[in-house]
Amino acid sequence: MDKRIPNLATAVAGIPDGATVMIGGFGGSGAPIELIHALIDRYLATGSPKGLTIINNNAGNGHVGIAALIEQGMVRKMVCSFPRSADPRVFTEKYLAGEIELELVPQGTLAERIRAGGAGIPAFYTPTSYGTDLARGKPVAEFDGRPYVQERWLKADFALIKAETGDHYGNLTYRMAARNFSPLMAMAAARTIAQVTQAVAPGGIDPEHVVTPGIFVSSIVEVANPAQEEVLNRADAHYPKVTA
Amino acid sequence: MDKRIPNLATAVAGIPDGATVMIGGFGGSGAPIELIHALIDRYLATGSPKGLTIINNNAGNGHVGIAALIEQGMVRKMVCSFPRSADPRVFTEKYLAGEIELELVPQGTLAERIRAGGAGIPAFYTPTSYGTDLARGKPVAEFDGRPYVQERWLKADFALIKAETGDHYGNLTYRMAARNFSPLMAMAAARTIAQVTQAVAPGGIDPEHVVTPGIFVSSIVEVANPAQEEVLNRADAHYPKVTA
Amino acid sequence: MTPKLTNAQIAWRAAQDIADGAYVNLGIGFPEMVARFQPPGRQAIFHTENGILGFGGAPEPGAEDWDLINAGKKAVTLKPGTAFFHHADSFAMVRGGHLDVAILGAYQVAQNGDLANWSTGPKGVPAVGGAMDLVHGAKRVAVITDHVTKDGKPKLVQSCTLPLTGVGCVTRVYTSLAVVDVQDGRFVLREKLPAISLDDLQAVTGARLHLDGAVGDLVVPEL
Amino acid sequence: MTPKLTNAQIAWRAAQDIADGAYVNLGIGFPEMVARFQPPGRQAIFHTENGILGFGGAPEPGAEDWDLINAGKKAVTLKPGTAFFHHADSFAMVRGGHLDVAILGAYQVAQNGDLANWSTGPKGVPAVGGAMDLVHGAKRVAVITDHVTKDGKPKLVQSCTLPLTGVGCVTRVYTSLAVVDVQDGRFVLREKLPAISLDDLQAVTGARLHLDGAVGDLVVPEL
Repeated sequence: MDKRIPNLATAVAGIPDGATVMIGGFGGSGAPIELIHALIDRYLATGSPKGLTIINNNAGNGHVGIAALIEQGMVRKMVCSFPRSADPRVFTEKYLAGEIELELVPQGTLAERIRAGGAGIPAFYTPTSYGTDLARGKPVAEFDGRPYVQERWLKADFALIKAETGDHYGNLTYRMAARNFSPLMAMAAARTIAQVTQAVAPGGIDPEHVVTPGIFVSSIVEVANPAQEEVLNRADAHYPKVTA
Repeated sequence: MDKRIPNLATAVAGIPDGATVMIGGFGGSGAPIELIHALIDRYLATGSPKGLTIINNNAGNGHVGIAALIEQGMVRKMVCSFPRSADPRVFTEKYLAGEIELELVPQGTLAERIRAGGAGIPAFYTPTSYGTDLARGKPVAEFDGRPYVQERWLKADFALIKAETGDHYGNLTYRMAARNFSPLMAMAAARTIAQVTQAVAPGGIDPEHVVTPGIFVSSIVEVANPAQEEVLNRADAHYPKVTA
Repeated sequence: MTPKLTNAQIAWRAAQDIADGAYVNLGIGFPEMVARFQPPGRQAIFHTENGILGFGGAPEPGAEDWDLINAGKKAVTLKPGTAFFHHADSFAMVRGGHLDVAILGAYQVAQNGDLANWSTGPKGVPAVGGAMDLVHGAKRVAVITDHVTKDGKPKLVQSCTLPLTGVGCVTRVYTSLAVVDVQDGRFVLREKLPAISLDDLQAVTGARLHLDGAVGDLVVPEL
Repeated sequence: MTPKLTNAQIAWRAAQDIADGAYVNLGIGFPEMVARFQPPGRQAIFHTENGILGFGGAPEPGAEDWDLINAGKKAVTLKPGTAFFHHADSFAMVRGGHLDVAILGAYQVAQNGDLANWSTGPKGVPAVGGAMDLVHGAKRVAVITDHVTKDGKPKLVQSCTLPLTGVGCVTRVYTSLAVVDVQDGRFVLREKLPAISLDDLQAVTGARLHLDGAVGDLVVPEL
């Protein structure tokens, strides 16, 4: 029982065309940059994977990570709460040109739908979005005199997440607000691949401090000095690197 | 902002007759024995609170804690998954005599209903109990070709829980499997009272290790050497003490 | 030119209504400014959607840790008693009624409490974030806003014409001219700038302002 | 007297089907015994409803920590890699399909996979625990049981007469006489004790045993 994968290329090798992929991160924190870039490397080398559905709070920032995935044309559809961005314009342009699909979901509903997917809850009711355009077509029911909207679970074929410490069984901890959606996505994907800043032997994480128990994690790959998306974007990084 | 209460009597003073009270613990682990006994002390001194609805996985073990509450006649109704017990017989006898009401809920559904109460989800669907006696009268719906039972949230007026470390803002950690239902109950009750083995100043708990954020906790009371229910029961303890 | 409050002054006024010990979520952008004006001796605990409770203000420039940000992607700091948690727990706090106050911006607020603050129509890329969640659950949902739009149209209206964020959710509006409660489907004027007359205020308001007792003077410090 | 396996032998047989690296929940009581018979070289990770993953066996008598127990309230031990979590996360693992195997006891199993294992009828205090949750979600739901009741009645039946725990949930039954799969609404015999004839086995089984290829010999060690 050792879930370590020796390198990033191997970690993402099994993701096929058309897969639904949850990717951790909120704004610039928690994005598994190295896993995403490994996916881009594979696409540039082999033409695959493409036609992906990506689930993330945003639709990419700058020109790295998810933004770079979209720029490469690997993404067919985004599921997110806040896809608007001044930079890059690529999602905006593709969306307005009808080249990329968008499912817009309120942020708390997105989180809860993902948790529901992981917890075996096929549907739940929430007050969020009642009476708005985002509730259109969804069943509505009243409980204790208040109206609620029915929402469905959200699952994925893969989750790519970034964690701080991971043991060989896949138990994970996170770093500050980089936690965000990742523990939920780990539950909701058929296969969860975590890049960890530090891989440790079982026993290296206090059982009280485990945030994601290993049962939710398929494999871990150590990336000892991970890039931070916001830091990359402030340095105007592009992936793949723009050669001058 | 200091949620410390100086003593147990003050901590439970506000619980009225007829209140719905969630009590943490599973079997002998995690029961807030001192808080429960403070409630019994108040009842013996004042005749109140009585007519309580108690939500816990079990219906008491031995002759302390919830079992003692029931023995005193303070409980009108139990909501639990496993109320059967060889000792005490008091719940069994009162139940068979029609003197105490029982709402039997599968354990995972109980946990999820409590979480739903805390998370503002009035209803959800679960495969659990479909086609069984415990689904009787509940709405059923099919999702992706599978049948599910609709369950409602569960809330309470008060939660009484036992935590390991608590800071003055109410941030809590737990001890091993004594965690069980307590973090959920803290979310689902209008007022949550936590007895903590160690009260510390804010900053005394690593922000990464907080299990229950203080927003879910109304007050904490330090009980430095808490009794463990299983240990009490193995010593055949009774509350109040039986005088020989 | 009509006198009106600056954004900082609106934020200051809203901050005066936040009780000691309150759990508060401030919407991204303008509402974040409210945190600066907590009255002395009162301590609010701030919540951000991306999983932090009890964080502190902005760090010194250059000292940012970009894993420690708020929902507006601005760097924040740790304080003793901060807690981290994941997004589902974060929105359990929101949706489950655990926040005392949420303060948001607005395009329009209707007299029944309907709020429009996420979309100006079908153009461009729609983006909603946590706004639709925040308007449900918090015990008080307050709006801070200019009293009128940039081209002088009322933002307090009979019914919203822009896409709704939530139905009947707003309880109080702090504007550049007044403090208005939403009560039983009506706007009730609580305070107004002393320099503006009731008639002039009504003229720039899109729905009837009702009175319920005395109207206070909206007095704020120079900021 | 008909030969039959002891409980330990039934548990041993069930343990042989647990793959290396499997996540396993063992029902309280008899099923807990399965943990003792993990084949050498294979490592299963055990889950208990009350919030522990990857715990170890019983501690030395006197060394118990009663905050470290399984769902059967028996003391367990820590192992490197253990994790604690709350009850909602624990049942997310169960209901969400994250367990590879759940092994439970039974009063009755029907040929369509229905299970009755929580109530013998309306007498006494009803108690269900986590049984109704466990039968949903685990990739394989196996039952270990004596082949017949104490008074000799079949436990493998056409349809359950006792209150159901779950509908169509059981995939394999390990009994004191045989290993039987539930497949397309029928019992399919996979293994039987060499000492019992097919006719004799059918005679103590309440529903037709179908064959699908060769029937293996159910051979277990003395334990």
